[in-house]
Amino acid sequence: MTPTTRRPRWAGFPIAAFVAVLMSVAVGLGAPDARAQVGDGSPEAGPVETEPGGLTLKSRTPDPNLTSPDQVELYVPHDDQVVGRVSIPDQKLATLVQPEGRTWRAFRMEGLFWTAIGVIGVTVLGLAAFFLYRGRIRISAGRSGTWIPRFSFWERLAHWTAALSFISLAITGLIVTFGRYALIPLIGHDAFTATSEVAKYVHNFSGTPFVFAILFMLVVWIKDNIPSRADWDWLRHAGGVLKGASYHPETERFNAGQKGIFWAVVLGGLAMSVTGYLMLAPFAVTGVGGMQIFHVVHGLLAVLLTAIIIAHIYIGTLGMEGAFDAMGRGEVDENWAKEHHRGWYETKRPPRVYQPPRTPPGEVSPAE
Amino acid sequence: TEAKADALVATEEKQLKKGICTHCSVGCTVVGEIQNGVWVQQEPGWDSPISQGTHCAKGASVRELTKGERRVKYPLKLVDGEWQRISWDQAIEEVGDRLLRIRSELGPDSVFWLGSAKFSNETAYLLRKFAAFWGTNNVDHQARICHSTTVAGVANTWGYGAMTNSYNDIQNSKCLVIIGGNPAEAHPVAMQHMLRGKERNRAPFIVIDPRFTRTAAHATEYVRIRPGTDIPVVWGILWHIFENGWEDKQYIAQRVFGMDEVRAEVAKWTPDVVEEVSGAPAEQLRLVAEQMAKNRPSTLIWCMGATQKTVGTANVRAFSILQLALGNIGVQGGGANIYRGHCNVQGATDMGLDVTSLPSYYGLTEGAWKHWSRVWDVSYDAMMDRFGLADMPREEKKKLMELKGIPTTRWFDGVLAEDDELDQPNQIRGMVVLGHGGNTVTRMPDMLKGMEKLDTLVVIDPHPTTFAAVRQRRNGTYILPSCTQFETDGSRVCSNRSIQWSQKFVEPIFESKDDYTILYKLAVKLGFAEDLFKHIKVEGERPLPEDITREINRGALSTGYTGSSPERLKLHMVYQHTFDRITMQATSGPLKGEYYGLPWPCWGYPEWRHPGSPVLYDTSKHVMEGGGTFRARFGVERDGQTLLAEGSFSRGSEIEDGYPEFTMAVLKKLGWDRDLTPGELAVIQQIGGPDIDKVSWDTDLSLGIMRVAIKHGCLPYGNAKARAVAWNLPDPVPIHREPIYTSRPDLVSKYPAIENRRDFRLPHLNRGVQEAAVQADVRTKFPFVYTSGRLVEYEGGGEETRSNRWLAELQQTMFVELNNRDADELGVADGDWVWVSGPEEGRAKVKALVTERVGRGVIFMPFHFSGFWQGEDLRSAYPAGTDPHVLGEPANGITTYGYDPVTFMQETKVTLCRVERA
Amino acid sequence: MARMKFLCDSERCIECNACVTACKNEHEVPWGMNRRRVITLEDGQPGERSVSMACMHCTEPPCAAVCPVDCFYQTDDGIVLHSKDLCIGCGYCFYACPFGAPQYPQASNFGGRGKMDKCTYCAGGPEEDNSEVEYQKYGTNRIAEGKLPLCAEMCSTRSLMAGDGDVLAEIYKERVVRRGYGSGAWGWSVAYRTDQRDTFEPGRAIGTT
Amino acid sequence: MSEGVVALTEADANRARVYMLLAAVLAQPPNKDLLSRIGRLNGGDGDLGAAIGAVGRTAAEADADQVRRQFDRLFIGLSRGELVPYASYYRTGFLQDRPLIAVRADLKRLGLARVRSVPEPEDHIAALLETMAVLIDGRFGTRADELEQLRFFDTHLAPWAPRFFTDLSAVSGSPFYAAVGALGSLLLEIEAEAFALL
Ligand SMILES: Nc1nc2c(c(=O)[nH]1)N[C@H]1C(S)=C(S)[C@@H](COP(=O)(O)OP(=O)(O)OC[C@H]3O[C@@H](n4cnc5c(=O)[nH]c(N)nc54)[C@H](O)[C@@H]3O)O[C@H]1N2
Ligand SMILES: Nc1nc2c(c(=O)[nH]1)N[C@H]1C(S)=C(S)[C@@H](COP(=O)(O)OP(=O)(O)OC[C@H]3O[C@@H](n4cnc5c(=O)[nH]c(N)nc54)[C@H](O)[C@@H]3O)O[C@H]1N2
Ligand code: HEM
Ligand code: HEM
Ligand code: SF4
Ligand code: SF4
Ligand code: SF4
Ligand code: SF4
Ligand code: SF4
Ligand SMILES: [Mo]
Repeated sequence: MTPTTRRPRWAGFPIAAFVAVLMSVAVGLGAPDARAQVGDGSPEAGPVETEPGGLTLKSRTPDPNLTSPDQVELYVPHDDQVVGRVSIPDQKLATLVQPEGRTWRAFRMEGLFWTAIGVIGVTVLGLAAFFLYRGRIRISAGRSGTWIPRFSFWERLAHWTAALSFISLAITGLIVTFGRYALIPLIGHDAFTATSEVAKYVHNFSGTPFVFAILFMLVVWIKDNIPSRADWDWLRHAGGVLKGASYHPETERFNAGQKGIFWAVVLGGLAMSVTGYLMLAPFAVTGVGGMQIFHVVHGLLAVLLTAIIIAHIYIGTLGMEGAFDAMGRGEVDENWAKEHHRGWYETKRPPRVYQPPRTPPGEVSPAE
Repeated sequence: TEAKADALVATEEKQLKKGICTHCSVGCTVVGEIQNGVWVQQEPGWDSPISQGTHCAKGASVRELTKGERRVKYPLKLVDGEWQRISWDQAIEEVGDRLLRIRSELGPDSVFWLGSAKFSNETAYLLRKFAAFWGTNNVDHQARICHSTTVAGVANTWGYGAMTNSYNDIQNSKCLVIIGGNPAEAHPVAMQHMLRGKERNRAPFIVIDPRFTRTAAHATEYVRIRPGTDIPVVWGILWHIFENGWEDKQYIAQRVFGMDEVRAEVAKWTPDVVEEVSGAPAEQLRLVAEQMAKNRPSTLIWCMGATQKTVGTANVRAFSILQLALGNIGVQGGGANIYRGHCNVQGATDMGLDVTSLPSYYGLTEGAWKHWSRVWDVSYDAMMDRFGLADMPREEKKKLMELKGIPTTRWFDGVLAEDDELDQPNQIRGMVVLGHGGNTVTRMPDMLKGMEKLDTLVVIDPHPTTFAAVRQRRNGTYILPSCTQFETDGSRVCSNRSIQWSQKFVEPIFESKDDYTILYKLAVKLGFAEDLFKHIKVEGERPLPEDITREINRGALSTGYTGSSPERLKLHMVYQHTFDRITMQATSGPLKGEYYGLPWPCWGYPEWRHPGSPVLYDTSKHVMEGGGTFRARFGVERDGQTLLAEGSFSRGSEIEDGYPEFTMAVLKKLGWDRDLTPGELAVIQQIGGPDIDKVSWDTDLSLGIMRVAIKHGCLPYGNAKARAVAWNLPDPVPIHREPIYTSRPDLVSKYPAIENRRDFRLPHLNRGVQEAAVQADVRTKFPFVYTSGRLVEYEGGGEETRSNRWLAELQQTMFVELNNRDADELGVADGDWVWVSGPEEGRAKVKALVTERVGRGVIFMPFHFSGFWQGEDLRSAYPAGTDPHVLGEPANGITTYGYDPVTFMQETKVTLCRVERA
Repeated sequence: MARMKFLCDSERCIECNACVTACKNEHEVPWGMNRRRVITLEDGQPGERSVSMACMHCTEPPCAAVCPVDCFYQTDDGIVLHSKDLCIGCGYCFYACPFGAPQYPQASNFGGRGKMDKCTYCAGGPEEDNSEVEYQKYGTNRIAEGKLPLCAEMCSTRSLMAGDGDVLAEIYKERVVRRGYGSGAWGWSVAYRTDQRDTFEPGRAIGTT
Repeated sequence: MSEGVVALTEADANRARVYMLLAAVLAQPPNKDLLSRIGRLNGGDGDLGAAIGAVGRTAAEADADQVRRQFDRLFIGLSRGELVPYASYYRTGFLQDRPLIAVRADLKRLGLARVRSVPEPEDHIAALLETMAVLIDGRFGTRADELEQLRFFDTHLAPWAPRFFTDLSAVSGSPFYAAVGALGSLLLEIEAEAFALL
């Protein structure tokens, strides 16, 4: 009575499955048909016995006890994926019931929605609170007026490419995610379709510059982003940005926070790209289940990255005096450099004759 | 939904047309909505008692036939390998000249006329008549490769070569046995009635087939057998029936001749022997026997798994005998429900489009020719003169006139044969094909050789068939665009003998013409149009189908076509809704009491309003209510035993016992000749000349003898016993014979193929080929049993259906079904390419469909494909845009030698092959 | 008001594909788009069953729930339709649909996969009933003509049924009782039942559709 | 020529001539005589002139038998040619579909009908082009006004004929028909622009 049922193909931890998919793609591309090694396939192996026989098909034999319509089962739950055979080439359609859709829909409609609101909301609120608490982090020593080159033209170009494309990706992505609730009531269906149509184009085409930019950043900045002991120090002092902190932990070109952003952007961005591109070619490598997983990964990472980047933007603009110059003009004020990237500053600053004694690091921060 | 908006173009007038699906013998009604000559929509034909609005994929797609862009639209001629458009006049001139040249040089028998089961009765009849006027019996159609063995088998058993009951009547069955048929794919709408029967009666549903088919999926009992062992299986079932005394003893005593000889043969087939030979589990066959015996009436359904065999006729005979033993023939819910093939294979067979007969099974005897000469109003001598070479003596001509022609299964042997192999003046050099595919006969490699050697090939078809795409030919080939049945009108007979009149939906597209017109034009060119259409009105160039029907009604007495008329048939289509959906009898309206489509025999003149015969040989009804008895065709006694029924007769018969068929002599003996009117007597005298006693009911064109017999409640064809022993057949009692290429060579010595013989103008070498195969140990090199058959979406050679994008989309690759374990052993996965090679040179590259449908050691291939040849994709050989959507290897590239001795039916269902990874 | 549903009696379905072809014919659905298809479970084995599947016109349809542009609507008869003018071809409805009903003309997502197409229950779309535009976008509107879906009307064995859900359920139950076996109405619990745990409750949290 | 009240302008007469030229060579392969007459066309100024010139040139270079073979290959084929020049086919993928119903309805309204000996349905490109010519120059009676022309053009040609001519202009192996295709494309473009001004 039970129909063909199979365990959901993508049961288990989504990310694990996602990795498995990636692996299988690789194998599929490179490895020869694994079956080639099985058996010698020789048709000369000798005569095969024809094998007749008989079957009594119980499932189609009347049940004499069934007498009343009330006994008829109408709603038979099919919890698992049900897969059969279709004669048409589209093998996706061989799936009769796809229960994963349920989970996915829950994710899409509730999970992603609330995660996005939650994570992004918490981030924004957190930043706001932080701003209220800490205010703008000033260059404690004030501006020195001396500019120290920090990012080359190419680095800035890559960054801004990434930045712009990311923002457009995020906004367009958010339009697709939230537009139905946020925009349709405002602008109506037709206008929103037009908007999201554009959003989709923009989203689909912004991905590529984004990928190139982060690949570039990966190449030029990777050496500065290898975790080191200094990061530990920086982390212990929470980056020295808490209110009243005057102590600026020892850092290299990038501090641990920035390294975090870098890796988040690079790794997250690549994951976004992979999943994104796979969504651009639906079903090229996997079925509905796999597509759902890509979508989930893409959506969640999008939320996470958006939150991270919001924080990043905050620090790069409002949150810290002098930071924007690094990406804006490519140069930073010497004092800013000293305060925030001392280790790096040491390698960059003009040679000095005299080096003043170093204040030993104090556990207690004296009030200003 | 209050204001109903119609889906059609609002401003234009809408016409509703009713026609019949052109694909299979179920005969589903197609309703077309036509606007401005365009078939815009297809609606369900709710009123049809047969299909009740339903279709299968093919029927649901027929609108495409008039709209698809891949049809032949203009007459074409092959010039140095390139198709050139020519005008109709040029085409007819050139074709005619070429045929006339062959005729004068080599004789009329050197042209082979191949007709179709897809066109109307009227076309089939006209083509048969046409061939007679051309002067040959080399005229055939698909029934040869389809149900010829059924016709031979059942006609030799009880009289008529037809399905006894109807699809609808299966709803009355208490037990359904399907052997060698897969109606779920081949007759899907019949499954409607079968499943209803199964459900209503909680009837056992038994499928006996080497494959677990879509039909088997609905079975309660599925018996898997080794292909080609049906006789052992049926004898095995009968063994249990006799063993347990389940047979209907009274029925046998009254209505069956020679059952004891069958008992003797059956006794040899003990359960263990049956299991050893066929693989059918002994216990299961006992169960099948018991279910059949205890749930009567049980119906037996068969199709190509039984007929397309070197033992086809014997199979059919065995099945018939099983039903006779159980008393299931001539009763509602019982019967031999033989599912015919094409949409008009029954009708075309009835019309004698066949190498062995004139219309209505009169045969080729002098009497038959004289009868039809009278109907055609031409002199017998003039007809005879048309045969043979001009300078032949009369006797030679007469001999050819009465000699069975070369059948379509072997036309290429007629091309390739040496002079001394052939019983006709010369080899075949010209071939005219109307509505027949080229990839559907076995031994395609040989077929291609024959094709190459033909001087002239004319294809008259709505689609460019495989014949037209053969690369071996570069000249001397013509395609004349015929239209489909939706662009002309006429009647067609479905499996249950109901005759349905199909309307013209739209005008023939482009320059296509209907077959009537084409045959007329050709007849004019060939010089016998005047005689051919003597009593058929020709409007412009189009002979009126109604007039052809009337001629059929006049001449086809033996099958009782006399009672139907175009008017009656058309009325049936109009009043479809008044017929009961199980009995098929009209319950109200002007046709009250008649059976749908006047299933033949429908006696007398139309004015008699005979209702048609829903169930053949049904003694529970009066002859005027469609009742019947077994037909007395084989004399009155044999070996001192009577062949006439004993104590059994149809209701209301004044003779309460068996009686022979009615002739003047019989009438006189009964004193009933007094009932003849002077007018009738005059006709009889004219026909009989000096010896009027010999005038029989079926040659009496006055219908007087028939009328008198029926007046006394008797069947004009007599009341006899069915024959369990048919002494005129090679195997009077069916015996098992191993397939030519058998997977059990060890059984050959015990069950050898039939001895070499000659027939149909050719040698017949089953025994020789089988012995050679055993000696060469073919079985070791070709370890798989090969069988072939149908897919629901495609039809026949597939040229129409593979060009139909709605259907083609559903089956895009040719495949071979391969059992999971065999596939594992070969290292083949589902979807892999494999080579399938046959023992006689052919091979095919196809995709493996790994499945449990087939048992181990058996493979199955659908035969609807072409366009690949021995591994090569010929798509590029088609002119751009003309290739059917889907191409694939023809299954008949692999099939091998083997013919039924009675009809030369081809063996498509059992041979050997090898499967290798490609 | 009738609640239109489909019921495929898998004990009757013989995979004849009439339903599929009827749909193609009626709406001239292009090659590669399968508003309906037939799936055979346990092919070639004793439990073999075929089921004809198209859009089930779910109660609280998941496709509608996930559509980012909210282009679905449900008629009073419960028929789930959508506007091709609004659709942006994102493909989400296919991911969400438990039955794989939505179809797309293109495989790629650059510029979208084209307007989604699916079974309309032969009820057309938002345009004027049986206008030329409606026909071109959605096929004929048989419902407006007072007819039922052609796929069900032409089903060879009356396996596929369309019409008011209660009536279908009754016919089905009667059949099962008469013949003594049946494996349930395929997809019903997933598509229609609202009081079971495996029911979709789209947009519960957000409260739309 | 027209008996209409308004005299036929030279411009309109020329439009009609181009339509007729296209119709003539698309309805059936031009015979020797027609081909040589076309071969003498040299077009004149402007894009249209150049396109006509190209047709003339390719016609002069071709011989009638060749062109017939090309025509057969392009439009006749075995079961179809490389191109299927029917409105229904281009618009629905099938021959004889709804667009043909509409064409027939309009022809009926306009009092026009297919000659019995022509086997092709009325939505053949040549038939539609010829109808345009008839509407413009009124050779079968009163001329149709521009709105009527526009209506016919918009409902029966505009939705598909440009695509057809683009396909035709891209065919290989027939310079003549490729040039015909280019001319057709251009004509329709010009017409569409002109109608847009109405
Ligand atoms: N879709 C579709 N329908 C059709 C047609 C078509 O081409 N396509 N053609 C029509 C025509 S012309 C015909 S004749 C009918 C044919 O209709 P069917 O005869 O029902 O169809 P087949 O598939 O040829 O064969 C039926 C079965 O015979 C089985 N078989 C093979 N060998 C043996 C054997 O030795 N013994 C037994 N018992 N069974 C065996 C096969 O496994 C197969 O399942 O269908 C008609 N209907
Ligand atoms: N291996 C293998 N081979 C087989 C079989 C098998 O089971 N296995 N089955 C056999 C059987 S049973 C059969 S019946 C044959 C079927 O084989 P064919 O009869 O050769 O196949 P069809 O494709 O049905 O051919 C019918 C042709 O008629 C044309 N046609 C349709 N309507 C008309 C009309 O009105 N007029 C004219 N002039 N033409 C028309 C169609 O376009 C088509 O080309 O195949 C046989 N071959
Ligand atoms: C308007 C928005 C943005 C501003 C104002 C901004 C500003 C900055 C600044 C000032 C720096 C240099 C910090 C330093 O000197 O160390 C920087 C670095 C960087 N930015 Fe941005 N940024 C923006 C958006 C983005 C976005 C969208 C991304 C990624 C997708 C991104 C990725 C990075 C990375 C990887 C670095 C180097 C590591 C780091 O310094 O954190 N930025 N950004
Ligand atoms: C290479 C990079 C990327 C590619 C190719 C890509 C592609 C896609 C695609 C194909 C979709 C499906 C939706 C649609 O069709 O419109 C999508 C959705 C989305 N993407 Fe991206 N994307 C990329 C990067 C990003 C990034 C960096 C973000 C960042 C925030 C992002 C956020 C989203 C969001 C929020 C959605 C919507 C999810 C939903 O509605 O459920 N994407 N993306
Ligand atoms: S092919 Fe046979 S079963 Fe199918 S619709 Fe046609 S007549 Fe009916
Ligand atoms: S979820 Fe799928 S089946 Fe349900 S209404 Fe939407 S498209 Fe149809
Ligand atoms: S594909 Fe269209 S209908 Fe489906 S969810 Fe996306 S926008 Fe909505
Ligand atoms: S209801 Fe209409 S649109 Fe839906 S599958 Fe059936 S025929 Fe197609
Ligand atoms: S038409 Fe009916 S029997 Fe045939 S496949 Fe469809 S649902 Fe099944
Ligand atoms: Mo057949």
